[in-house]
Amino acid sequence: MSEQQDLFTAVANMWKGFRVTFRQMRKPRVTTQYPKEFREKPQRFHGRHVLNRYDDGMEKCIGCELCAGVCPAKCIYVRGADNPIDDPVSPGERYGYVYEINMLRCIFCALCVEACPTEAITMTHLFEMSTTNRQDAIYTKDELLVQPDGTPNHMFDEDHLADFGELAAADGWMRATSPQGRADFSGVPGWTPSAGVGLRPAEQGQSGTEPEGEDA
Amino acid sequence: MSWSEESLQRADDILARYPEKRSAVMPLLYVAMREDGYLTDDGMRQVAELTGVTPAQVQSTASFYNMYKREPVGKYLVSMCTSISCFLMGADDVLHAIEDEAGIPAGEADDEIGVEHAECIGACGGAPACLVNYELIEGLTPDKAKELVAWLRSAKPDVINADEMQALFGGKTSFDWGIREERGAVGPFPAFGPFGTADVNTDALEPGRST
Amino acid sequence: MVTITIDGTEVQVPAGELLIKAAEDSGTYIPRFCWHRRMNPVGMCRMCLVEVEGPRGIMLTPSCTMPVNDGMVVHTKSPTVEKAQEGVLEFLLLNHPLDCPVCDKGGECPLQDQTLSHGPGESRMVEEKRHYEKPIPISDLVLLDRERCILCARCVRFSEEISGDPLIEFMDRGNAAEVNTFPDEPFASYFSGNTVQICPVGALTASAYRFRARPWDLREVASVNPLTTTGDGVTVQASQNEVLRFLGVDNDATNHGWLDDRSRFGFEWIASPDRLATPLAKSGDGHTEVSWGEALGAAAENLSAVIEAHGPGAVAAIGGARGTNEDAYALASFMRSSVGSPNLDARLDDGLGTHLLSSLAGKGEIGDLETARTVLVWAADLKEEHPVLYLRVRRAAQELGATLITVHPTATGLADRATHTVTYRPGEGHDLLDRLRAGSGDLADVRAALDEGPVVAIVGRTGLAEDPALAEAVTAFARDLPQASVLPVVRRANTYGAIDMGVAPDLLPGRVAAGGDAGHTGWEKADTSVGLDTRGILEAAADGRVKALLLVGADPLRDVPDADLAARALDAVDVVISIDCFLTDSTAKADIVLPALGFTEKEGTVTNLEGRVMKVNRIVSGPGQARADWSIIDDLAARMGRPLGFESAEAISLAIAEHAPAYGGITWFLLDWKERDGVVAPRDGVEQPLQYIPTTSLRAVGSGGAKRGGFALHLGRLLYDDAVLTRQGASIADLAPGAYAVLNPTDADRIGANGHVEVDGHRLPLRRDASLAEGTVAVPFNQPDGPPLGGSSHVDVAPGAGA
Amino acid sequence: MIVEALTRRMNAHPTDSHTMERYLETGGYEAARGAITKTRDELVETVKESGVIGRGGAGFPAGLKWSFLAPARPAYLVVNGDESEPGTFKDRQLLERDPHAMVEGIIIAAVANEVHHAFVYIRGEYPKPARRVQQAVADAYAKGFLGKGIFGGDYDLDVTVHLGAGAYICGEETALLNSLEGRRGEPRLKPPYFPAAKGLYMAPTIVNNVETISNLPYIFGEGVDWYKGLGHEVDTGTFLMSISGHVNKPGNYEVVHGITWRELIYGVAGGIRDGKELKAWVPGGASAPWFVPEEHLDLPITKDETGKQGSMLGSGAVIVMDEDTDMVAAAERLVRFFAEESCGQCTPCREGTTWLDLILQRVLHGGGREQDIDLLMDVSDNISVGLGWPPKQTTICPLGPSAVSATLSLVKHFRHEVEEHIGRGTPVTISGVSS
Repeated sequence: MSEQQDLFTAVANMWKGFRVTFRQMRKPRVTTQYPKEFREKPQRFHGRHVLNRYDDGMEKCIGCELCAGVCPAKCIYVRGADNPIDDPVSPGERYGYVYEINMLRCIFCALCVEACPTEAITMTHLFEMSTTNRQDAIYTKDELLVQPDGTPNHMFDEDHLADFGELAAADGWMRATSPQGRADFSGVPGWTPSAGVGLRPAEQGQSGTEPEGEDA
Repeated sequence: MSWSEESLQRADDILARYPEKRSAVMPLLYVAMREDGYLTDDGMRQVAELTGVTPAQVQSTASFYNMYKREPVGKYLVSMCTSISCFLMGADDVLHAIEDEAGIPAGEADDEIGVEHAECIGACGGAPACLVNYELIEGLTPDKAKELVAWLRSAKPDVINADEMQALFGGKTSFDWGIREERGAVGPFPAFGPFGTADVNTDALEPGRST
Repeated sequence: MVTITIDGTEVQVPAGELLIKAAEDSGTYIPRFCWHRRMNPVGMCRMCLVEVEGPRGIMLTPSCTMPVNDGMVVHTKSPTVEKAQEGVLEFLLLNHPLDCPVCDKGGECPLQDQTLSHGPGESRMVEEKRHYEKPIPISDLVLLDRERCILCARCVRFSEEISGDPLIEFMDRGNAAEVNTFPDEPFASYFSGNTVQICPVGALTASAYRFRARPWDLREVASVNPLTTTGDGVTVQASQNEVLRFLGVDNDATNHGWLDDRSRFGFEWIASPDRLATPLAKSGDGHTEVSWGEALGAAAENLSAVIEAHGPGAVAAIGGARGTNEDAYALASFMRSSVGSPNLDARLDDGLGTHLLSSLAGKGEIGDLETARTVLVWAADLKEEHPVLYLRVRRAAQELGATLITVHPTATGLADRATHTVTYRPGEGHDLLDRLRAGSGDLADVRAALDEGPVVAIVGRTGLAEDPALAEAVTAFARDLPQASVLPVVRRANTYGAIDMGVAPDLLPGRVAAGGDAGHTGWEKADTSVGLDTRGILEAAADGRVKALLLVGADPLRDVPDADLAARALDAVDVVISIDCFLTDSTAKADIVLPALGFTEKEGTVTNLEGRVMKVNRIVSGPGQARADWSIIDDLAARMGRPLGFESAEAISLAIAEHAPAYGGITWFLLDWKERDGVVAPRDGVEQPLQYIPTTSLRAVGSGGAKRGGFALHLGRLLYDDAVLTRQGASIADLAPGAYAVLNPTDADRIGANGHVEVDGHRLPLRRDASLAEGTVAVPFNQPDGPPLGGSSHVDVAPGAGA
Repeated sequence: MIVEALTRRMNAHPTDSHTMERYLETGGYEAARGAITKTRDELVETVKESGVIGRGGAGFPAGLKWSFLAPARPAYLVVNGDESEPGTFKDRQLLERDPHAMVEGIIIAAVANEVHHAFVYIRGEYPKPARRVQQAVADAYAKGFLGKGIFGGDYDLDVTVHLGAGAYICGEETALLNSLEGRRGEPRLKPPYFPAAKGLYMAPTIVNNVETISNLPYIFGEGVDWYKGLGHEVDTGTFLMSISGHVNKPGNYEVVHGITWRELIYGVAGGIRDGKELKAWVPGGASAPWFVPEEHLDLPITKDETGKQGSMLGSGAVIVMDEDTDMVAAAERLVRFFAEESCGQCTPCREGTTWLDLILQRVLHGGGREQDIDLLMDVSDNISVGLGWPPKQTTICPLGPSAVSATLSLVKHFRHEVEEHIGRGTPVTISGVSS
């Protein structure tokens, strides 16, 4: 093998190694002036959780602990309780009495969202969750539960950071995931807590069409 | 909670007919219905006491059978058969006629009359047929059925007699009857020896009983 | 044994066994809902269909009703079977609500599991499901959700076949059928919790566990029911360091999977906010919290001072039955070695002789009931005091056809199954025994039945006012019956273990008689003489002979029948040191209170009424600074300068295996890994030093109490009473019926009583029971606001004022 | 082809055939008087020889049934008068018009089986027949035919008349025994509760149909040869057949087996009313698969031939439907009967029959879907595994598996009608089908 060949090989290898670098050099710079500017996040971005409500203000969470059971990081703690008959918190017999997520442990896998039988827990685009102590990283039910108008709580340290306008487009995907996980079944309630209660139409289907009732 | 002397006497007679006390539950339930007009909780408790089982067991048995009515069914219970043979011969129209005339949907009752649809009552040859207090009328038509209900409301017979009703409102029968009978039912339960009609003297029956 | 072929594999199974059981025992699980191995088959759910090759070709047959025949060829996974299973599940799910997320059974539900493994993918039903009112409480402890019921009849059969309280039944017919109770007649069975456990869906749920946890966040550990002496196997389940549920374990030797409701729901005392969490020292009328060092130092100082001033015999200990055998061994070592006093007793003047209880020659086992032809029960009402033993006796009489004879002052819970119900007036038991022995008069039939062996005799005191010598005499009589097997019974849990460990005035650990010349190995420096029993201790304390009293999980003011004597004793002694979980009436009088760990908070062994040693395990940590009894006692001994040197409970268990002869070879390892159902001491090849043979000549040696009035007193216990562990369980605390007096209707009419009577001046509601002998009054012991009648055998009864 | 054996007395004496006087006058109780002098073996042998088969529906030889009775005593005899199958009303006629024949039959059966206590279980909707039977029993006691030392001998026999309370399932013999014990009328598991071994009060028990028992006085009175001479070579004796529906002359007819369906429907029953065409008929009670004219009209009526054609004679109830009948409505009515009368023990029967009814109702009311026919067939298959006839019994009693007959017949013979209903897609009224 000659020296020339060696040199050629070396240059070629160098070119190979710098190929990515050179390619990037030709592209425009994309530095975003975060937090002054926000970048649009992908639709299926996994941000922090919220606990949703029905239109009438009832909580969707029934305290079933399926999210806690499925959580690979064991960061969710739920306790159910008997729904007060005169002032029910959620439809049916049971509601989530305690609901806590330790955001330090959460790996944002969204298995809790998949497991939820009532679409009570969904994920948002909110990701700014810095806290100054560990205790504050445990989000309680009060903090997770959406406001009566359906928007997430303004956490004290999110307020000046989060882009709330973005949320409307964000969690729709998860909310539309029907209980059975199949678009065909959107609109078919996955469970009926008791006669008449909770038998309300589910959210608009994944396919974007209106629920069609029993035709399945 | 306590029954009349007469009913307790009937209960004793009934208990004597069976080798085991629990067997008397069914006839005693009829006595309880006769006592109160329908099967009350107290009636079931009394039957439980007499037969030595728990009230839950008595209710379990009672609720299995259609003829123990745990709600008031009026003085006259009209049971219209809507099973296949009667259905083929137009029983549904007759039932609607009864409901219209009585002003009560099937399955409900007022103080006087209760209306229900019944499964086959064994009168298929004389279909459509119905029972009033379990006394049979065969060969009904919607019009005749209306007359029947009107008659029950106006005449208020103390004893429901099958022959009388058949003559007034009935038509074709399953087989020739010929044999007339004076006895009849006094309430919405079958008129049978130990617990039914007032005019059957049970003492005269079975004089030589060994049990 | 016969050979059958299941799915192509030949297996050997017992002849005549039901196919479903034979298959399961040989490794093939056939899905089922209605079949339960402790109950008769009904063949209702049709889930267990299998194909059986027979002379008429292959038949689809329910395996729960099909006994095995030699050469039977069975297919449990053929396409036909799978189609049938799928069909059945689809039918079951037609009307089953899909509220699994809120259902307490969700996650451990056979219907869920089998739907996943055998069911159809989706429903084809578009019609509306059947709806009923959501859970209706059918008793204080059980809720019924009829929508979820799949009509397997397990609860109905349990109440009819096993517990004998047919209060829950099928109602209506066909598609409208449901289980329910009679209106206003709650499912008030002592055993209702079992129906919750065996319900294959969430139709029956327990109010104590309702929405408390989901199965996947429970941890569990095997243990033994701490509230009875039958040694019922339980699984203790806990979440977040809190015990949430007891489940019965099918222990073939003892409970067959059943538990009574007091045991099942009584665990709530463990997490009671009233639990003692720090040591307390008396200060004025109350107590102040102190450190362990201060408390133990003060206790050691007080005890040492008493020993110095009055000698070791002035120290006495009562209790020890509530802990483990290891705790009891530590207590016995402490009293006899460190203190040097033989005055200790685990009984609370409510039981039988220690020799009879622990060392009876030829003592039987509960399992003997399975083969008994005659069962004699001359003891307290088993349903009230030994609920699981009651179920076993009931099974012997009802399912196995044994002749059952009950002897008791009244008809007992077994009356409906008893062939002979013998009642007698309290105090006349010895005469009755003489007549029974002779078989005279109307007892000829009973005597004849007793001559049909094998006989199992369950013997105990029928009530707390009865002469304890009667049980000795009955035992002596019963031992001579053909192929007899005698079980002496007392109620308080682990009394047997504590006595076996030497917490008794006349026994040393391992069933060695005290006072003998043979020194107990390892105990050479101990006082091995015979000391005072509980009554003797209390009397001595009241007289000033005993100056220091150590109460170990004992509340003499409530538990000793003669409450007056206990009160005088506690007032008279100089020093009271209490090791307890709660501040009870007696503990409140203690100078030093040391908080103890309870069951589920410590490891150890316990001994049941047969002498079966079983392992209990720890699952929660216990409140605050509470410590195990043995550790407290060990520390106390060290501070008194007489150390015992116990390092752990397991170390004590090894000491027991070494120094307690009858417990030779019984180690934790053995119980944890080899003998999960426990092992009866002594093991084969191990000698039991004391073989007690009772004699009938004992007569009127002791007395149940003083004769103070004209009515003989029957002082029986009820399942639910005012004992501290019952009182502290939220679910069962209110179930104690309260005190009342029972009279024969003739007596009631004679004295003109109506509504209420006055018993020794205490006004009590009157109940009438024709099975009670004339001239007798029955009052339940230790009920809330109950009268202190324990010191008497006869009382005065007068009509109560007002209606 | 109408014959008079069982019915001759009632036909000859239309107003008083039920009285003791008339019964004695026409030779009554002579057979029983003779029977009590014979041994058990002789009596059972005679019944076996006569070839009389049970008239309750299953068609099991009565003599064979008797010979299976376990030797333990006491034993009981139960007469099954819980006639509730739609289309059946033959027992009502026997009970009402000739109760003494049954009482005499009871005496013979009791003596033959060493029974001292017999029960007559009559359905609750039959108070009048029950009164007649009670009167007959009382008269028999008065004459010394029942009670202590019957016919002056030393044989004791008691008879208790028991009234049901409205449950078709009590016609199943073990359900009837449960009912007689004061329990829910739920069929028992077989094995182990075969009545002949563990029946009433767990004692050996004979359960026979009213008609079977009523045959006995004739067999013993007129002789086995006379009896066998009456009937068809295999199905001996005469049979009461109940014909109802769209025929000109509905009613009970005593016939011998072997005549054809055409003879029965067009001859005996007078043909279809208003000259309409025959569309289908149910040959043997509600649980029997339907027959249609083009295939079955000229077949002989025998147990074997009907069985070969995939149906059964059962209790002998023939329900005739003419050309105007809405077959979906008819099938729904039959299915509804089983859904309402299911005892609720076995899952497939309890849930399945109700579901079938709901589906059929939906189809009738215009909510049918294309897949519903397949669904009906598959649900039926899940209730009656394999859909064969006789059905493979995978449930405790045959009620569930036989409840699907109507659905199967509907889909087999009248699939186009179901499709029409589905295709219509709008609600239709289900009343007025007879117009």
